[in-house]
Amino acid sequence: MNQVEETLRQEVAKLLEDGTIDVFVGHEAVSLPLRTSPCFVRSPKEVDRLVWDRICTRNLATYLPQLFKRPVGLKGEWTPPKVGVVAKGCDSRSIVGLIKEKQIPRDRLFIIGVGCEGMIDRHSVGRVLGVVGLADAKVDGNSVQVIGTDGREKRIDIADVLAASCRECQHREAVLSNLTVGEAPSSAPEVSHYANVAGFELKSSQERWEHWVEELSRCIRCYACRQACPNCYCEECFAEETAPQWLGVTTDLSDVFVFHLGRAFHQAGRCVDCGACVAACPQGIDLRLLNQKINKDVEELFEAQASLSLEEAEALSSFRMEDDQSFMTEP
Amino acid sequence: MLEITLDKSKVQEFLRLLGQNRRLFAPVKDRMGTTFSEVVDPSLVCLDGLNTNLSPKEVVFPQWETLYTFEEDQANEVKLVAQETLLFGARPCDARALELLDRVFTWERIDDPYYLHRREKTCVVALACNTPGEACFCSSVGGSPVGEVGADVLAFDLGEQLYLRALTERGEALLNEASALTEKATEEDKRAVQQAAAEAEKQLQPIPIPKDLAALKESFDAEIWENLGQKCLGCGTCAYVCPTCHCFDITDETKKGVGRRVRSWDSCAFSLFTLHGSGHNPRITQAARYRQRVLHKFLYCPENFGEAFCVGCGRCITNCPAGLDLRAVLERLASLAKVG
Amino acid sequence: MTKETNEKMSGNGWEPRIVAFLCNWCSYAGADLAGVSRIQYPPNVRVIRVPCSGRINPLFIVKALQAGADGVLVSGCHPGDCHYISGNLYARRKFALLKSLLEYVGIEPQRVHFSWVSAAEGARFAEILGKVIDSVRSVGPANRMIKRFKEVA
Amino acid sequence: MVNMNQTTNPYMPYPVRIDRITIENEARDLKTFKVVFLDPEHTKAFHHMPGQFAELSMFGKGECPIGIASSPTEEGFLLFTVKKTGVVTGELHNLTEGRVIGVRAPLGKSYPIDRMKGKNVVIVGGGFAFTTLRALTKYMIEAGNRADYGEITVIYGARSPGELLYKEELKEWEARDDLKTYITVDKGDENWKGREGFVPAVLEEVAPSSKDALIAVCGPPIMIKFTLPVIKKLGFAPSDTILSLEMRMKCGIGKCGRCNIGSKYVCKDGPVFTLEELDVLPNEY
Repeated sequence: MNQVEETLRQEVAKLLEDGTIDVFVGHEAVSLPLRTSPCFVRSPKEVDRLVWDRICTRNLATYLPQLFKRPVGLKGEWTPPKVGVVAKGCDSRSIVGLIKEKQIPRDRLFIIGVGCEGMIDRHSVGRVLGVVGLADAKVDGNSVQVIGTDGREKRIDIADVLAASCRECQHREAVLSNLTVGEAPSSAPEVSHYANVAGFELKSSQERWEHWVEELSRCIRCYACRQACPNCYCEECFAEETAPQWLGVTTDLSDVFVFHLGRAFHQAGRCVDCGACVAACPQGIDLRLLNQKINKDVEELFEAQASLSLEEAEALSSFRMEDDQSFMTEP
Repeated sequence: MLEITLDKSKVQEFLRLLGQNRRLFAPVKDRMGTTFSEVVDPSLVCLDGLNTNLSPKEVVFPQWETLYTFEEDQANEVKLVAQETLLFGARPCDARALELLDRVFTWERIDDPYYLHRREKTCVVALACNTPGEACFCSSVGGSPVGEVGADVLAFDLGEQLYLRALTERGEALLNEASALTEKATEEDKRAVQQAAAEAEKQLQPIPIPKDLAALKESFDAEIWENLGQKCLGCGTCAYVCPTCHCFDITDETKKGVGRRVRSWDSCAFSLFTLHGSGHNPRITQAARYRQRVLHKFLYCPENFGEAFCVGCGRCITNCPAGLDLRAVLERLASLAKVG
Repeated sequence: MTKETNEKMSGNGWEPRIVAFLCNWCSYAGADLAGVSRIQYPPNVRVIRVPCSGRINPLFIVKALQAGADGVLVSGCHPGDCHYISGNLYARRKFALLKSLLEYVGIEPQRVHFSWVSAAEGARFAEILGKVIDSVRSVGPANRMIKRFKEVA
Repeated sequence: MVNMNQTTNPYMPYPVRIDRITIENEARDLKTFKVVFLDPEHTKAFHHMPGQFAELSMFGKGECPIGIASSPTEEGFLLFTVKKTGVVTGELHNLTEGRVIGVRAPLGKSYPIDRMKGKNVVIVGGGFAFTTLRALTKYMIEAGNRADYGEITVIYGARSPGELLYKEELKEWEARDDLKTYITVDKGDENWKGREGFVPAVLEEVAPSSKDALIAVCGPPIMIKFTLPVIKKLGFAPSDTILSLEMRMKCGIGKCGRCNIGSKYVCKDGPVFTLEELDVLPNEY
């Protein structure tokens, strides 16, 4: 057990014991290697379920709004629970966004911030293994020892299988927390910010179109990207509205385009590049390439990044008189 | 029945020959490992992977299809003409899944013409597994890594060559078409196959499966659904990668009075799946929706079809973005049954 | 090239179809003024009146393109003139991002236009519309992202 | 010869023409559509029983499951009473007489007509869910069928007088001496001279005998909830208590997996169930 994990468990036990929180949302190990599942700890006895390692890729903010919804069918008085959560930089930014959008109440949240050196992307590990499955794996310092279903062992440098969003991450510590655990992460981003987008912008219109045709042809409309995204909490998504019906429900390429453009645009100025959509996609579609384009534009045009503080207005809920309008026809 | 061997160096030629007058679906390399794809160039076929990322159910039950078209008030039937199709290299779990799907689409003598017209033209060559994949549990749910159900031909990878055994007349006819490329299987080959089969079955660790239907019924109000529902994100990944999930939606698409009625995969995990026009939703919580998926497979289907609708391919486990493991759920249900 | 595109491209028959979202208070009135002042402007445009440029859901634009529009024009009040004070200024941010995103996924930038036209600028409306049509014409009939019903001829 | 009960493609609807539209209530969100098959062969071949339903098809909008309100004894047409709720029913309400729509029917199981023979029958309906109960009543009181059944009691209620379906027909029924008809409204208006009170209360007051009797109930969930205890008190066995359920449906033929309650599919095993059958199903409807 690493130091952070140990401290985290101790702190959570204390918080549950003294009634600061009713439930703690963290990560727990599952049977498959290099995977975790969200975990809801309600008693100090359960804190040993909590894990902290380079595999806690999930953005836990996604799981918070449901806890503050009145249980279905419950009659009479109801007080929302006091909720604790462990937050990496990205989780904390999503939490800030959700608080600002009034999906979760700040005063019922206890955030334990943890510095993050970047998380392992299971798809990248899969790509190293090729057509072979992952039978077992063990994180060991800065590398991970994997065994394929063919029985072969391999040592992989974690730096080579980091989630793409982690490589570019500029906010490795929680931007909002009640308590921090562990040391501040040392490393700076290893890939320059928006490198992927900048490269893609250089392609021709035809090439870009063809890229997205190929990429979005993979989509199976399972909505894992949407469901895993902390920002996608709409009761009814535009993709499923029937009056008006914005788009068809099939994998007709045109509809898939409208879905992903619509979803990306709903994230405009709100996306914190946590990579949850990419991690969730069973088809390995690089949705970041879409979201990061908007993020890049937001930063360049409006000098803003999403959800860095509770006070600042988000890019699309504010304006300046002198905002750029060079994109307009005869401005 | 016919038993033959095919030198691995001739697999491409074999597929090219058989693919001349058929559509050929086989696993190809993909960024997610392997995936089934319609193959024009057999050199792309990759038989080294275990379970493909998506199941081959799409070959007979596509993600979406047009039921019929319409112009104003007039409906026009779509001609159902399927081409002969060869599904090559499906694992035994996937082949077995097709047999389960057959039952739904012919249930109570109501035949689904869209499914059947493809299925009837599909010849399945299953490829037995020598080693289990990362989340495989076929033998625990009535299947086998070397199972024959649903397949027309069962193949074994014997290293230098493929051994192929016809299981149906259609399978035998298929193999006969390529007889110029194959050899009759020797006694030695057959012994090797037996050994491989025994070896493969031995490698699979059995997991507890709740089989007591009365006890499963009791689990309806158990606490575990609440806990699982809290983790479940409510996406359709598990259903869409599942080889036996078959729920679908029917929707209309139209432009200026001309359009089509289509059916497309749907998932019981979606919150709108059972939403009534009145606003009432019988499965209002994610817990209820997750329970529906598990109990549909392990309780309702056994009641209706005599068998669980799970072939143990593990795709829902490896693909679940919430990290939910069906095996763990089944284990807990089985232990509940014991206690109960 | 699809059959539809072929037909559109053949000869001089093709005329771009433009969907214009015009705000009620300025640009729609501007278009109206162009009409009553007998200022000629091309007939390629289908006008949809909206209360404010801030009302325009970016999906409207995406949907117009999906439905087969060759070009889209969005027009609202000049900055400072919004009937709702700042609807157009919020909209401007959205449009800047949307135009860039559409271009990024391979929709030709010549198809999507944003402009400011006041109620008094009938001539300007006609002039902008002319420019928009020329711009759309330069990239030909739209063929990306359009929903087609294959089974329906 | 077209066999309507075993079509080659169960997803293809039959074209029908809307012959007459009756507005049932003041809010104008309940309309009864009388439809006739375009093809006389279809009219001849069509056979249904009370309790079965149809998928009504509006091309471009979709399909919706609607109970057949006409009795098989009413030949040459079908009746559907539809409340305007969503996209499809909204479109249907916009249509005028003469327009053509699609119908897939008959779907599902009917009321247990055979078991009702020789028995007394109690019919309890609420609101606009009275449609298939109307079909059942109409069927039983038909001259050729009436002798097959014992006493028939109909209890039907709605929120207000204006919300009662089939007002003219109810008057005829009340005038008949071979049928006991009790019409009630939650709250009357100045012109209402009839009964006031909720359906369960009226049922308790009328107290039809459960001896040699079956009871068929259809209504909004809240009415069902308060009616079932009364039915129990009156001594009706769960196997003699018949309910008709609603569920979101798509295919209507047991394929699409949407309308199941446990292992039963409302579209093909229902929509009519006995309470005995429902008692062993999960409470998920």
